[in-house]
Amino acid sequence: MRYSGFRVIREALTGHKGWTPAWRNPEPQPAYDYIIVGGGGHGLATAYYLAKEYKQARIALLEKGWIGGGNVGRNTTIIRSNYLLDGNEPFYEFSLKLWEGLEQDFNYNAMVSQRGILNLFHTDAQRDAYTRRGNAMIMHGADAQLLTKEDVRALYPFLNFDNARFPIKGGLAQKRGGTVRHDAVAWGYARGADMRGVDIIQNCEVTGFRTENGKVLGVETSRGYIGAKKVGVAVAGSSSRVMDKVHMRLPMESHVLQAFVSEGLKPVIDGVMTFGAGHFYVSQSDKGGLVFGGDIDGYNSYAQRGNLPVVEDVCEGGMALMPMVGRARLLRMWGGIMDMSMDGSPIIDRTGIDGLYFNGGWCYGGFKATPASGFCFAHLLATDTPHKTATAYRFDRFAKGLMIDEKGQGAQPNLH
Amino acid sequence: MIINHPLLGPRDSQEFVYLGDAALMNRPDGMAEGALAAFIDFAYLRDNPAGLHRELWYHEQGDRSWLVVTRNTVTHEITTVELARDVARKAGRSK
Amino acid sequence: MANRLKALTPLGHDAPETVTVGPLTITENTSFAMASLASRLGREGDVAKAAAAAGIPLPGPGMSATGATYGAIWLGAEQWMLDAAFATHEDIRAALLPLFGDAASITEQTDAWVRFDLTAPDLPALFERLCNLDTRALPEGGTTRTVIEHLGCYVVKRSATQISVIGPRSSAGSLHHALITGAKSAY
Amino acid sequence: MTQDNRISGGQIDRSRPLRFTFDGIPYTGHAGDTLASALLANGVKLMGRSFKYHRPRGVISAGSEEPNALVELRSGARQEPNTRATVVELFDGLQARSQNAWPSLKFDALAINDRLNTFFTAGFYYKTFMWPAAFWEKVYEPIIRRAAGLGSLSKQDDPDEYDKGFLHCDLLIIGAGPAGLAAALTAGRSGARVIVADEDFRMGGRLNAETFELGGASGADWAARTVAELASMPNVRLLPRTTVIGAFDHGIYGAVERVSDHIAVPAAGKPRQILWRIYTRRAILAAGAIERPIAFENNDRPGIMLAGALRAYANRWGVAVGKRVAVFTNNDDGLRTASDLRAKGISVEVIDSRTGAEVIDSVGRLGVKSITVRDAQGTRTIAVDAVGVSGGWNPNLSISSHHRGRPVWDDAIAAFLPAPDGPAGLTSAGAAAGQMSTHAALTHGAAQAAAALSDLGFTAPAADLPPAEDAPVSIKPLWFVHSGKGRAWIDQQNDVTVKDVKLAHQENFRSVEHLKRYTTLGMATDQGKTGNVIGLAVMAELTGQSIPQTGTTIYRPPYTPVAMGVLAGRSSGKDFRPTRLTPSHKWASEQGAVFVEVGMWLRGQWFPRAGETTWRQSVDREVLQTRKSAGICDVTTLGKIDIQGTDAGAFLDRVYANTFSTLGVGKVRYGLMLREDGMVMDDGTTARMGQNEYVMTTTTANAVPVFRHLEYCRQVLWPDLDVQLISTTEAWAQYSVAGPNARKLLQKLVDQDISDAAFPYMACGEITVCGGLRARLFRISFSGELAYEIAVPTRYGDAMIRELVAAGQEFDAVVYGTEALGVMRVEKGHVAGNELNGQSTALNMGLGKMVSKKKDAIGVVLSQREGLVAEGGYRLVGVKPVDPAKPLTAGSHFVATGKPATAENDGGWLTSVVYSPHLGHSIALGYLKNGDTRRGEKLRAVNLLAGTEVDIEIVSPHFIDPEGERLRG
Repeated sequence: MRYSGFRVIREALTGHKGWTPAWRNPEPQPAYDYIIVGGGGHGLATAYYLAKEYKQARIALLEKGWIGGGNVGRNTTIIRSNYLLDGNEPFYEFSLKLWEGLEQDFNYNAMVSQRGILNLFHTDAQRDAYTRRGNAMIMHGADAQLLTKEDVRALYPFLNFDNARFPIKGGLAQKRGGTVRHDAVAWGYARGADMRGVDIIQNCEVTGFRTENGKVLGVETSRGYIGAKKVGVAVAGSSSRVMDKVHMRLPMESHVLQAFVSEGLKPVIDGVMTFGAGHFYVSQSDKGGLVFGGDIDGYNSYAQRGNLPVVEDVCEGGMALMPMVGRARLLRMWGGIMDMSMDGSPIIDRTGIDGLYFNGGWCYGGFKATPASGFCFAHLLATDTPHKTATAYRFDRFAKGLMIDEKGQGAQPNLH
Repeated sequence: MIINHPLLGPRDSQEFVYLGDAALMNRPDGMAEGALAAFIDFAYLRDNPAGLHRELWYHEQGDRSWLVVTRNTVTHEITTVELARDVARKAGRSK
Repeated sequence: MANRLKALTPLGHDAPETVTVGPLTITENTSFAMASLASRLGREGDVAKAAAAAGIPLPGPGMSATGATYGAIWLGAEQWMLDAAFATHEDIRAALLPLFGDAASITEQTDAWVRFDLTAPDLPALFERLCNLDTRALPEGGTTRTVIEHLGCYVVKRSATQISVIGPRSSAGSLHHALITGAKSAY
Repeated sequence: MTQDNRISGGQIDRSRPLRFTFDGIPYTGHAGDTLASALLANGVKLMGRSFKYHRPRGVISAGSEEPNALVELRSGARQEPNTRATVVELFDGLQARSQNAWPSLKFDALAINDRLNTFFTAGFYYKTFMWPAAFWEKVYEPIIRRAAGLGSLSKQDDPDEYDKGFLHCDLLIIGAGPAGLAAALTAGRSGARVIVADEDFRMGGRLNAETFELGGASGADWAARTVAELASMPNVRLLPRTTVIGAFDHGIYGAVERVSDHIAVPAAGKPRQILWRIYTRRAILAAGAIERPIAFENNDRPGIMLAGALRAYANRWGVAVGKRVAVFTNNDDGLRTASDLRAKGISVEVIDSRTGAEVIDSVGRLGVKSITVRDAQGTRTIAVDAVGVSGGWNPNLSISSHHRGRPVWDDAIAAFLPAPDGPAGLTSAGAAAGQMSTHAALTHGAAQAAAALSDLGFTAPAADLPPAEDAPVSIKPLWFVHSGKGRAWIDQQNDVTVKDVKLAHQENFRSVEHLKRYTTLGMATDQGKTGNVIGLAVMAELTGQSIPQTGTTIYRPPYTPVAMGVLAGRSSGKDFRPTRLTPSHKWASEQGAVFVEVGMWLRGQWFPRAGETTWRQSVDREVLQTRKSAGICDVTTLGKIDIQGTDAGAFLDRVYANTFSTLGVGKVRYGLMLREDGMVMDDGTTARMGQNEYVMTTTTANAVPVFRHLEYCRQVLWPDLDVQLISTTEAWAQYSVAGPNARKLLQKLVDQDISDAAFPYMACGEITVCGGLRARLFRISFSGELAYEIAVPTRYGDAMIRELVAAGQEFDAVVYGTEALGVMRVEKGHVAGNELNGQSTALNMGLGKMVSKKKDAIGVVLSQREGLVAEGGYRLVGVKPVDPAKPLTAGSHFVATGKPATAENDGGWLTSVVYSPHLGHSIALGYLKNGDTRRGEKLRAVNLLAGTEVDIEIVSPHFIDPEGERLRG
């Protein structure tokens, strides 16, 4: 079924009887050409692009719970391509371009909203680093602007300009950055994949991999064995758990990242903003909630919940940046499990097992990467070669000393 | 979270800085054969278990001791806390 | 010390400052010299002997103690902060070195810290707003380092009505401000 | 206006009238009122509009679960959006306004949405607004955003203060209703440290809202007496107006005490609210139960409310919401409302679904006027002005599921009970645990407290609890009324109706999480406290499963929304973080120095003199005069670590890439510290003050991480090295004295001979100054000049800067700030923060030769990986503009002449740029691919952000005195 304004009107006038399921609930087949493990944003996007762009068939996506229940359903919805390093920027710019055409592509309004992202700076050194980054972005075909303090004031007059411990000196802006209705991304990809024949199988947990002579044969699941020619794993925070089933140790740790939303408020913040002297970033959703977050809790965790110190740290940042939010109320907080890699950058690569592919290490930046991650993983699965924007995302980069360390923090995941 | 410091008793985890897996104490010998491969494994690969995890915490705002904390990464329950120096010695680390 | 220079207190004045907020008195105390004492590896016994001979108390974890000349705070494993009257022990390290010889590492710390002595009938009412330390349950002499307004500070419970806060000297002003605003809120 | 709906009784103080306004209209209430009860007393039923359809709404509850009656409270900078009228304690002068309505609450233009509701079903927006593509952001979304949100922020700085604190107890009791009070009595008498927190300003919970007696006294009186007894116990702390917002790990609970929200303005120095972190050994959740409605068509009209709320307003606040009331119930508790109201002379008609009767519709745009009832006799209309609805009570289990434990279903009360796998140490008591009668709540509260105390080793005496009603729960579940085509609301604030759930089911959004996200059920400010279970029940019926099979609803913190201000506490404005002042700060302030934030430090950035109008004039003067004669700079902020022990030298050999054990006593060496991954972590000088005694300096930024790293190396990696560490950063005031006259200047103050022979380059030692003051002297240079750093005890730092300045007068010495410091270090080619970016190796910095491969030091092995030592990597270079008049900009990228500025041609970037007054043009350091082989090459420095590019030449990074003659002078 194609969605459109006309369809909405027609259904409204006929009692909404014609709407069909957004995706089917098929029973698993005995075997597929491709199995995608993980029904989060990246897995769903992979299945979608595998079917749509790479014209592959006999694809199943296995999800242990309900689709979209991982980080695509619990993030702060930001999209941007304001990366510094050569290994990253082309990929994230590719992702941003995919976002820009996504809704027409998968016929679902995910509310891609390019209202701009602004990274504030408070020191000359930060300004220099942002200048380097902004130039790198433009050289890679992205957009960037360096704003003065007065430019920032014109945009957001209510920020703390006059009583700040760390005064705002300006910001790096990317106008094409913005936000997307996160759940809708999962549903749009799911619906698009389903329409192209992908079997989305929920409540189907992969419990093991069957291999023979270093080649994958299929997966053991809570709903029985399913054969596959190729298996792609895209399970984010569960990466180490899943890959442990083939005794692979990964260059990553799982950490909890909390995110927050306030009660609904009349519009005050148009775009996305990050504080440069503390851990706080914020945007305002179309429903009016301030959606904000900060740093990860900092310890290994699979608990999908965090603790108060980070909540307080984030709100301290919020108050330091915009003292008006003292009287806004935090409505809800949640935690997601981040696959924090050793250099803060992801991996989309083959594994030591033939036919088994891995996608992970997204840290807390996986949401914005969703389209390109799916596209590039589909490319790898279908062609056995890395997509041209994802050539750096290899396992062996650590052995070779080719880390992609945007923050320069080294092999300590909780600092990325 | 509360870490039951072996010397100071229960202390809030806010006073601590987290490093990671306690395997980080098993630093290879940099002068040995095959040091490069050993260091790559040491520095970059992690078990990252969902369950019991032995990990290094530093009491930065307290007595500046490094601790080995055994904590469940699913429930956050902490079962053992030891001074890292004692653990390291037991593991054969010396000079 | 013989020289022509004038010292400033941590708060930046010629003389220590005293502030009263309701029932609370906050006094900047500059009358102590301080040095850290750390036992050299394997010399713990020698350090204990030397300390005992000199009448220097070496309290256990989480505690402080006062002797005739020297007081001590436990800092960490085999490490203490010793103090003595500034008037008589301005060069405290020089005084300590002969006592411990090569059994200990001794480092002057007098000027690394600001010490505020707080006196009030109900100090826990203030400290529960300052730090995560159960000052009601803390015994007399109980001492620990903890965080007050983002600053690592030693809190020394000298009696039910007197607690010292020893914080980083460069942030003396910020710490003082935190104590005063906390007191205005609590009392 | 008069309080027409006020009736007798209740716990309000009629001797204390309070004036307030709602939408500008003045009213009066009484002390003890909430804003909701006072408005209802004044006959005001219409209090708000719903989110999507802008339906007129009134209050439905008497507590924090309220979804509808949200107002903007107060005015000006204290304006407080989305405040639930049901929990606002009335004070004199209170101002409240309705929100989400324009032009007025009674006539709201966007109520047009309600007429168009058939188009605005769940998820409709996902299916449309896609064409043309550009229209989403330009047309559709702006319209949607304008309509979004509920109340508004003032856009002014919050003027109030907030506190945070820590409390410690053996037992925390959450809720002071019958179960909580019984638990508190039991625990209080055992001697345990007890905290009782209740969100209400009057403790007692439902006891304040009911008419039944406890041992002959009214519930409210018993509660008041019990609270008084608890207050007299020194081991019990009562926290009224305090909401426990969440259960965190290891028995830590967050709670918000509203200290000043019940007065117009907080008293001077007092906070508006306090965030308490409560450290508990055990906790009891005694938060009672929350009534849920039954969904029927048009069940959202003002005047239709929860039956328990209706009688709470009558019993506690003396307010008759209506004069002709209907009660629609599926359980016995609803009948209590009928009997209580009838006892107050109000006419009540009961529609008990257990007899087959149902309310199927209502009428009344701004307030209910009539309901339609269907029973065995057929359908009839009853004129009413208020309706109480009871669909049963849900244990208020929110906090028990904060650790993601799954609540379990109990058929007996047709509701979920707290999860057995809730937060460790937390148990539930009373109605929160499904013990619904007053008697059960009292005895269960006491028993749960006794059990918790026994775990902790306390002996709890048996509580003397009064006899109380013990009626069984009699309920026959009815979740929603099956009737015509109209809408029956489940989530009133977000306008989620039974139809929406049906559509979600039809489109396969059947898992609870999909249902919630697709329809927005339970996502409003009330987090679905009254509606979630009904939504589940509708989905259960559609899927043919039971409610627990369909799913459970778990809650996340906070229990109710929390002001962000209180979560920040005092860490806002200038107090966001502490400030560290250098020893020369007082003197510098007197000079009118310009300060800059460097981490927590404030450092002098430059020191303007009379007549200087731009910062460059001051900085150029400071640089030139230092190089010409002498300059003084406060460098106290550099980290200083005292390292002692017989293995101190060996230790330094392992933490530095270069060798230190060979350093002679009285000498200083520059050290390069690597991270284990081979990148440069920090640099600085380390001085050997004695055989077993070193003083390490770190960069200002890395003082803390380096100390932590050294402790890690000492305790974890090499536990048997004899090394002791302590920071001395704050103990010494340290000044750099640089320039050709530095020695002459210092010799005036230093008591010993510091001639080149006596104190050569890279010497260090203990000296005295100014007639005997102990000090340390280091002959090191960051500027490239003949230079020293002199350290005195910090208390003399102020005097020392004055001495240095005075001694410098004859040389026209200057004091220079961080800007001049930066200029001189770039001129000299020293790396600093912008080069020490965590992404660079020693090789990148041109310091590869310092990395000794003869010993096992941190980072050496991994620094030799192929990708890090390959040809073509970044190397530090110096940069100068071909045209000296052209300024350079840090962050510009190197691009070959004639090539477009694209990623393929990106050769690296300018890390640090300064204007060199010595050379008379901009100079820069940069990382350039293959830079060590490209000296003399001409390139462009491109800054696309500014649209500028400058032709540059690659030169040595040592712009001044490359042979180091000056510093050895």
